[in-house]
Amino acid sequence: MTGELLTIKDLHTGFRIKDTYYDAVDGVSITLKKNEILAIVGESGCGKSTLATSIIGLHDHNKTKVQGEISYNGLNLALLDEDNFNKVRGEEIGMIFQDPLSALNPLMRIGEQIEEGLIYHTNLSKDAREKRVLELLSQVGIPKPKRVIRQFPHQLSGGMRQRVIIAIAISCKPKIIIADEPTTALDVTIQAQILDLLIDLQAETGAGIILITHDLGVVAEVADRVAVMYAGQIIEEAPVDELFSNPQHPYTRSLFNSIPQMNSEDDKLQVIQGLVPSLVKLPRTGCRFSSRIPWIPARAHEENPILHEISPGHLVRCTCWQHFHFEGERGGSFQ
Amino acid sequence: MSFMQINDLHVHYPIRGGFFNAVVDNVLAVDGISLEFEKGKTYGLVGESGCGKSTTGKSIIGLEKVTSGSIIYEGEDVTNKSRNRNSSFNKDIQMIFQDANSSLNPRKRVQDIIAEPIRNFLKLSDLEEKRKINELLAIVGMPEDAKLKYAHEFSGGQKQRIGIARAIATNPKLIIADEPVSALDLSVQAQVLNYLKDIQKELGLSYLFISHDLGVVKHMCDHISIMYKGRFVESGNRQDVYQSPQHIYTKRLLSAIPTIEPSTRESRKRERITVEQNYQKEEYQYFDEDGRVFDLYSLSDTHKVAMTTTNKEVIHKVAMTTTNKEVI
Amino acid sequence: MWKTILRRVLVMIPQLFVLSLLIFILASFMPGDPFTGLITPESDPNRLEELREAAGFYDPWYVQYYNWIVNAAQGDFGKSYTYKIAVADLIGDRALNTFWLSLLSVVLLYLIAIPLGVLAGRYQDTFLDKTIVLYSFISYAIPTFVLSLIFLFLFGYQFHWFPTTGTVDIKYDQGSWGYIWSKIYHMLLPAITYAILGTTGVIQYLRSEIIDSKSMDYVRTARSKGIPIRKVYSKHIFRNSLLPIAAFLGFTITGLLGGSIFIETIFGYPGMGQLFVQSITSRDYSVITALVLLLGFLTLLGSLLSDIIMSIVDPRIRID
Amino acid sequence: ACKGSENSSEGNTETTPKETEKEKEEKPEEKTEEPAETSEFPLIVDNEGEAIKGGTLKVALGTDSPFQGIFSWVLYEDGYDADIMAYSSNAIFATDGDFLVNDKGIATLEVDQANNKAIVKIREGVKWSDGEPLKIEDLILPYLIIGHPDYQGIRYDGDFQNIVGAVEYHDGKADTISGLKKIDETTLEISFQKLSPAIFSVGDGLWSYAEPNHILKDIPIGQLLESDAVRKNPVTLGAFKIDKIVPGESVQFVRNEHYWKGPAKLDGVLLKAVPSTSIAAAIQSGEYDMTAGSLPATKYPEVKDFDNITILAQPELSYSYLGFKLGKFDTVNGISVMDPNAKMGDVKLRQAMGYALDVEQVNEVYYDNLRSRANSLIPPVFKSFYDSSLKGYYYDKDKAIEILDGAGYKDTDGDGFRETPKGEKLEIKMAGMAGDAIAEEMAAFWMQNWADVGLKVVLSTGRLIEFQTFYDKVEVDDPEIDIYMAAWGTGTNPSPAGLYGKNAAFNFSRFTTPELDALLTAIDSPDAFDPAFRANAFREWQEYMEENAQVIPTQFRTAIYTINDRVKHYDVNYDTEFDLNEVELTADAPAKSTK
Amino acid sequence: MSVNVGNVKDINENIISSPPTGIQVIAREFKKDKLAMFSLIGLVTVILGIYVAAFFLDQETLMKVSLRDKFAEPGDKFFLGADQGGRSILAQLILGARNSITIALSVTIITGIFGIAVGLITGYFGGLIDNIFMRIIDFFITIPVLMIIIVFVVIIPKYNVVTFIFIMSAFLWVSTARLVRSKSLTESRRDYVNASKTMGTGDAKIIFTEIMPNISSILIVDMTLSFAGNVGLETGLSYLGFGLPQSVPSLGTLVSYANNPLILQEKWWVWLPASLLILLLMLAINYVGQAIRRSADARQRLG
Ligand SMILES: Nc1ncnc2c1ncn2[C@@H]1O[C@H](COP(=O)(O)OP(=O)(O)OP(=O)(O)O)[C@@H](O)[C@H]1O
Ligand SMILES: Nc1ncnc2c1ncn2[C@@H]1O[C@H](COP(=O)(O)OP(=O)(O)OP(=O)(O)O)[C@@H](O)[C@H]1O
Ligand SMILES: [Mg+2]
Ligand SMILES: [Mg+2]
Repeated sequence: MTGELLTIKDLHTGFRIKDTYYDAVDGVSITLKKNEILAIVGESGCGKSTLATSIIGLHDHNKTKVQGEISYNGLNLALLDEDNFNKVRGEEIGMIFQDPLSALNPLMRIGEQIEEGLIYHTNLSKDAREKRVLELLSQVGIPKPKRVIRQFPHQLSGGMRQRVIIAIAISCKPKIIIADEPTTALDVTIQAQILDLLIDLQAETGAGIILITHDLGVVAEVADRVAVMYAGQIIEEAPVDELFSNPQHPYTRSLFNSIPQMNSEDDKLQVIQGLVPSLVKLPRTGCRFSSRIPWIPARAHEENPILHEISPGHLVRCTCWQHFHFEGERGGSFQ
Repeated sequence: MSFMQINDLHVHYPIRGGFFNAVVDNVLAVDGISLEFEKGKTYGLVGESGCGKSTTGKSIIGLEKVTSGSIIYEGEDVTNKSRNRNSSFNKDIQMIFQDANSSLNPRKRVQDIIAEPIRNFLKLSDLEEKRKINELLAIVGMPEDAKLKYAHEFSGGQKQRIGIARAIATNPKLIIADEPVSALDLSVQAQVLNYLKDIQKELGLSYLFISHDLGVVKHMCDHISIMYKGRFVESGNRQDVYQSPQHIYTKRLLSAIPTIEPSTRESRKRERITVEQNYQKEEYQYFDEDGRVFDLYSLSDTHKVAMTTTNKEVIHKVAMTTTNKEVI
Repeated sequence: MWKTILRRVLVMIPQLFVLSLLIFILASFMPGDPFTGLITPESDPNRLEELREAAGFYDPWYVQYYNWIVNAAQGDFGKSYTYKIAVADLIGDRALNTFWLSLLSVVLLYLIAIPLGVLAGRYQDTFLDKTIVLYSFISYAIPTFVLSLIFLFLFGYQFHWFPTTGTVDIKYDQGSWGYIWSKIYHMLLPAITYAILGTTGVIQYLRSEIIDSKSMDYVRTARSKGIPIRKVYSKHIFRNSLLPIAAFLGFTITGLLGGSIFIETIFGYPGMGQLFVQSITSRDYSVITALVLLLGFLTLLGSLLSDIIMSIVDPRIRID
Repeated sequence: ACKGSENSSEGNTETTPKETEKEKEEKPEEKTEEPAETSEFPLIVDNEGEAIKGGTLKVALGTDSPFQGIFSWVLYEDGYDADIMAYSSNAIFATDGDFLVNDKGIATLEVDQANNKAIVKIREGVKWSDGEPLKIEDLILPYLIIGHPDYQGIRYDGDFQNIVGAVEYHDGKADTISGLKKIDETTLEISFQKLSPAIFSVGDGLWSYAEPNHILKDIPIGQLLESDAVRKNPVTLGAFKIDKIVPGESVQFVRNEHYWKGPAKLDGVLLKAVPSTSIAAAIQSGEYDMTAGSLPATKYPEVKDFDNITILAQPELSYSYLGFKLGKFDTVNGISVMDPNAKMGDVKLRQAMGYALDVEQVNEVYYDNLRSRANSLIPPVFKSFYDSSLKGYYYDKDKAIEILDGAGYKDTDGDGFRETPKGEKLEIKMAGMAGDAIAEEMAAFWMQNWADVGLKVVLSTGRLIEFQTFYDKVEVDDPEIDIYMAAWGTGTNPSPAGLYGKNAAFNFSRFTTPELDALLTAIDSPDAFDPAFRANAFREWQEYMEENAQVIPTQFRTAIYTINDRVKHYDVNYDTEFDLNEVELTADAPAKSTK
Repeated sequence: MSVNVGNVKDINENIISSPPTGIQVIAREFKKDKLAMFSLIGLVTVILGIYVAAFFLDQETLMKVSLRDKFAEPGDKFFLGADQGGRSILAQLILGARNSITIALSVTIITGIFGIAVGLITGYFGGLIDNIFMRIIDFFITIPVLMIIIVFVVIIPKYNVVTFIFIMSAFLWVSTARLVRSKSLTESRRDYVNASKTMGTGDAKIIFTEIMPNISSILIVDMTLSFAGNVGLETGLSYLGFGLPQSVPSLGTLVSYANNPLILQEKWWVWLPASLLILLLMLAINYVGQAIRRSADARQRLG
């Protein structure tokens, strides 16, 4: 496909714990296209942030091992050294972080912090850089940008700070933006504004956005395509409409059922039994979700679950989806 | 009949400064709210961060000093009463905290955590105490062997359930739940919410359910109050608030909630923008010069909304005439 | 800001008042007095009594205190019994000596400690880090006077690298460049010793600050901008880690002033610490009282200075 | 006593007990043979080599605190200042080996015993260091300063009041001291209330220094102490004059071209304060030619091996002693009152304690015999007064035991310590002075010595007492103190009246008897102008003191001086006429020790 | 509202089964850090050894001076030589270490107890109590401690180990109190304290059974460091001549012999062993303290 910006193939990212590496991202393959917002959802600890930091190379090299292929523009980012990565980072890939309170250097003025990336990735003059900073600030919807560039982070509200962080991420017009839970720390009204801003920005710049979140509502608002992660793997991937109207993997379906629906008067919410296994105890073979749906017989699972394309663009891991039913309900029959 | 009333509650935090570190100003964290609790009902408190939700909850249970207003429990004024083991109020009002992690003493075993209120409020023998603990663990769906573990050995949801077990140990009438699920993942959140509902049914509890997630509140609550800068802008039952929001702030809040229907996102965005524009335009009518919310007036038995500049005058006139009449 | 400073200064007054009362009472409990030191078979005991009487040593302590505080409030701290000059003049010179010594020590201390702390923090848990930490522990553990004496004998008397006593070479005229250099040169050895002994705190603090800063979110943000790692260190990590230390400057200086007793005694450097020990032995009450007060005042000033620096370097803290 | 030669009273951690005398002006005649050990050290040094022209003598002042810098003989209090002023001395009298004024100085003394008058005549042509001639007014001025109501020093004392008219002047009733009379441009007559033989060693109120009237006359007495004329550029009569001062640290002297004995050969003297801990290293590394004043005896082991110096030694005018508290001072009447029941009241006990002390071993081990066992309360330097025939108390353990046994001190309860003859427990509390580098060891050793003869001695307050506190306690007859170890400097006038008389506040033992008072009076009586009478009076007194043992002398002291090998000639003899203007150097820099 | 609470911690918590800041964590930290382990074992052995050995030594006889043995070199008669008074250095080293450690330990414990109590109470209650104590602490901060201690040493008539300990303690509790207060302040705002309050647990119980155990690591670190500091202070005061009397052996007195250049240069056996002992003690304490500190801070933990 021509629109592909970023192709990740069989990515493994492992953390060293007591001298062994445990993969927090365990064989993820996914592509990001131009003009697209790709949402990655999943529970806490499933490896979303690890995936993001692997792409942008911000992991701790002493404790982390990244294997596989992250190809961007003919480069395998997974093999890039620090210096070369710095040419990609910021310039080609921008990142937006979760916590706007701590993601800005408290001792630097807003203007400086935005300008920093420009110094290294452009050869704009000082004046030109300042113009660009002002432009960026108004682009992300900050009123009175002239004043804001002289202010310090603590003088801004959470929403404003998140906008500044977005401005930093897009300062060099990157082709890819990775947003790791950009709105989790914000109030709903502000969240809505920030999400709208992201959509507008994308429409303008045509960048591909990877949006990491655990909030399906957010996904529904902005994403074009969704990948659902569980225990380091992608277990389902589909265009957003398809996924929301036709979720297939037992995990995805359970998630949907556990949302307190705005308009459902249901007394009971669906609960997923058991716990997300910790990184060290993660089963490395078989269907990783099987322990949490024990009523589905083992033979319904694949031995080495792979992603099956069940309709164009809709991928589901493991065959268990075909036999899944909620506990207590009657399920489909085995073929 | 309500068993507890909160009348015109104010909680102010002093801001110190100036020459001898004197109190120069106050943060009006809670600025005149009233609430009534009935048996077996859940009361929701929603609002943006910093609007005073937690302060409300904490001052009701006595963790914050009430500046003015009163808390009447079963006819008795319990405002700012120092907490002690013997008062029935203290036994009957319990709390679940937002951060399950920090609300459990990391140095204590689960059984000691749960036993704390039992030892303080109920005079039980060791055996009875043990039985009670087992019983409580069973109610929140935890295995018995959890007793000997430490809090950090549990997942977030389990921790929250331990917190719940502790809160219900003394058979309270009201539990103040301060964002009990906002730190939890979806599926775990579902678990906890289910337990809360089950227990309520079983024990006939009331909840003051504090949250910023309108979806959760809607799922849980019978009566909902929307809070803004220490005051209520609107309160009513589920229907009132979600179907016919009156105050501009409520409308804005509702419009901002994402739904899980991707197909409607375009229209919702448009709607959101209109609401926002309206908000910018009409804001002044809903708040006084200091940005303070006006007093509430009743739309129906259940539904109360903060006044606007226009209807404030109307009502004021009405009040004037009625009092005048009486005088005459 | 000026208001806050003014307020802090005003709050100091009662504190210093209590301190002065305390030290005054303590001093009056000290056995002996400045005239005991004049006992010789040739001295006339009656004359000593007369002098004691005249100095007011037989008044009740509160009368003495009243007289003292009234004068002190007007800037007159009495006369040194040993040096026969106004306490203010005596201490003024010594305090200045100590101040310059402390200042030079602080400069050297930071020159040594900052690179070491930064390296240790940046290369955490490496051999380099461990060596630096070991060094810092040793410099903490070694008794001040042992190191001082060794340095003095080695670099002073053995190698003749540094002058061994005094503050300045007599051959220079006051105010000339040679004079200034000579002063610095005389301070150098004690200052180096002092600096080496004092580095522990700064190294440890800086090291853990840097380790903390490294994992801060804003560092991640900075790195995500794609700027070179050395820039990330210099503009984000170092700067943010150094600021709290810069803010400690006030405290550090007063800390050094207070700890100057050992160094000054060993290096024969006429400063406050040495004066104090000497005044204690000669029961020079007026000097003892004034010195304790001065140091108390400087401590307060140091903490005020620290707060001011803090509010200047850290935009989050504003004193208004 | 001679007030001009004030002893060192600095209260610091200096290692010699504080009341030790530091005498330097007087360099009298031939030295005594006793004690023998001192003779191992020379008094004079001559070094080989061609003298260089000029040169600067480098002097280290061993002190742990900056010197005070009061360069005036009437005002200074600190011995270090005296050490410094020695290089630019204002003394007008010269004295002989018995510390008696002779005619070798600027001024001569004539005593008119019958009329209680002294006549002081000055040489003609003597000039101050600024070229102004020395006048009689310059001799009168110091009296007017000391007697002045604004004068705050200690020299306005009983002796001074002996001058006719001094009290009236001090009380403001007179404009001047009536007893001082300028006879002519070179003669001053001084009238005293009474005279004693001490007048010959510049006692009885006679003052031995001149002050430059032409400089000081315009400065109010109350402000003298702060004046530049005292602190910065004093005008002097000595071989050198002060050129430059870094306060508290160093002094640079240059040759006084107007010196009456002729200009010095050296260009000048550079004196620096050096901490006592590093003084030995400083001497070793050749930074200095000598020390100002003597080197503490405890430093001797540190310097004895250096091969760049010659060590000179000179007996000190002081003695250490063991005192016994036998009464209290009645402050109302100003007299000592003996307590018949005093714990140390038994003279046998006191004597035994004296014999029990192995001072000899301490002297040998710690002082390299720079201190010797004292047999008398008069240092041997005072050849005519010192009674060398006295046996004194020497180490004899058996004798001590014998005396104690005989006096009825027996160990009745078997704890190893003797009880009193009445059978009561005997615990003797000793006050010792802290400060000396070996004070602790010595105190411990003394107590062991006594324990060896069965006496239990413990430290008052449980530890050695620091100088100020020590005298504070001893002075007020603290009940915690039964015995005390201290030292006295005698000054040049060894008259003991001020230390052992009935109404002497410094009679710390509080021992007093009519016999003693009679003996003391005899020493200073008009009869004593007869040297033989006086010598005899001293002798009798010494014997009486030995007998009663209320104070037992323990050590005589020797002062040592280290002179660098480049100093051509130096002399610490009391009686030769060596003067600083003769000093020459043989090299540009002091020699270094190879050890 | 963060969903993700300390990833690294999660891992730890799932592996072990003990309170996350308890003794076990400290123990684990020591197992990981060989140097700290070695230091701890060394420290315990040395201290125990010193106390046991000192128990069998008789201070009075050992402190008997024997002039002829002045500065005897290490050898047969005296294993580590003798000092100026001809007393065995080895015996003095043992007794001195015992005395110094006892002093430092007593001061640490006294200041610890007082400082911790004050800090906990003021931090927990806040308000008026806090205000009063903060004023007192503010005042103490103005006091130049070293100087005042010296003044006290001069004043106290009966000056011995006990009074020395009390003088030092009187001025050294402040920093502990300050530290504990700030920790107690943050800890008191944590929800488990609130929870205990709402459940009717008494204030004293909350302070001492809930808050204190939770800041125990910091307390231990503070105590180890103040122990090290107190050893240093004792040594320094002895050097200046305001420490213990020489007849009471202490490390400080031994080291202060170095003040005499002759001893410093030629009689190394007098001062060097004590200096080395101090050095090693301090090093060990610091390494132990460092390990404990790491265990209190999840970010820096090794294991
Ligand atoms: N630096 C690290 N060292 C060791 N393990 C780590 C590290 N960072 C993360 N992990 C583990 O890797 C797994 C994936 O973590 P990650 O942060 O990617 O999850 P996430 O999906 O982003 O969760 P959240 O929604 O909470 O942010 C988790 O089990 C986590 O505990
Ligand atoms: N101890 C305090 N001192 C001063 N101000 C306080 C204190 N506690 C809370 N406040 C202020 O009171 C206001 C209400 O705080 P509160 O914690 O009740 O808000 P909230 O609605 O619970 O917010 P959140 O959703 O963030 O929990 C806030 O502005 C807060 O800054
Ligand atoms: Mg994450
Ligand atoms: Mg809250």
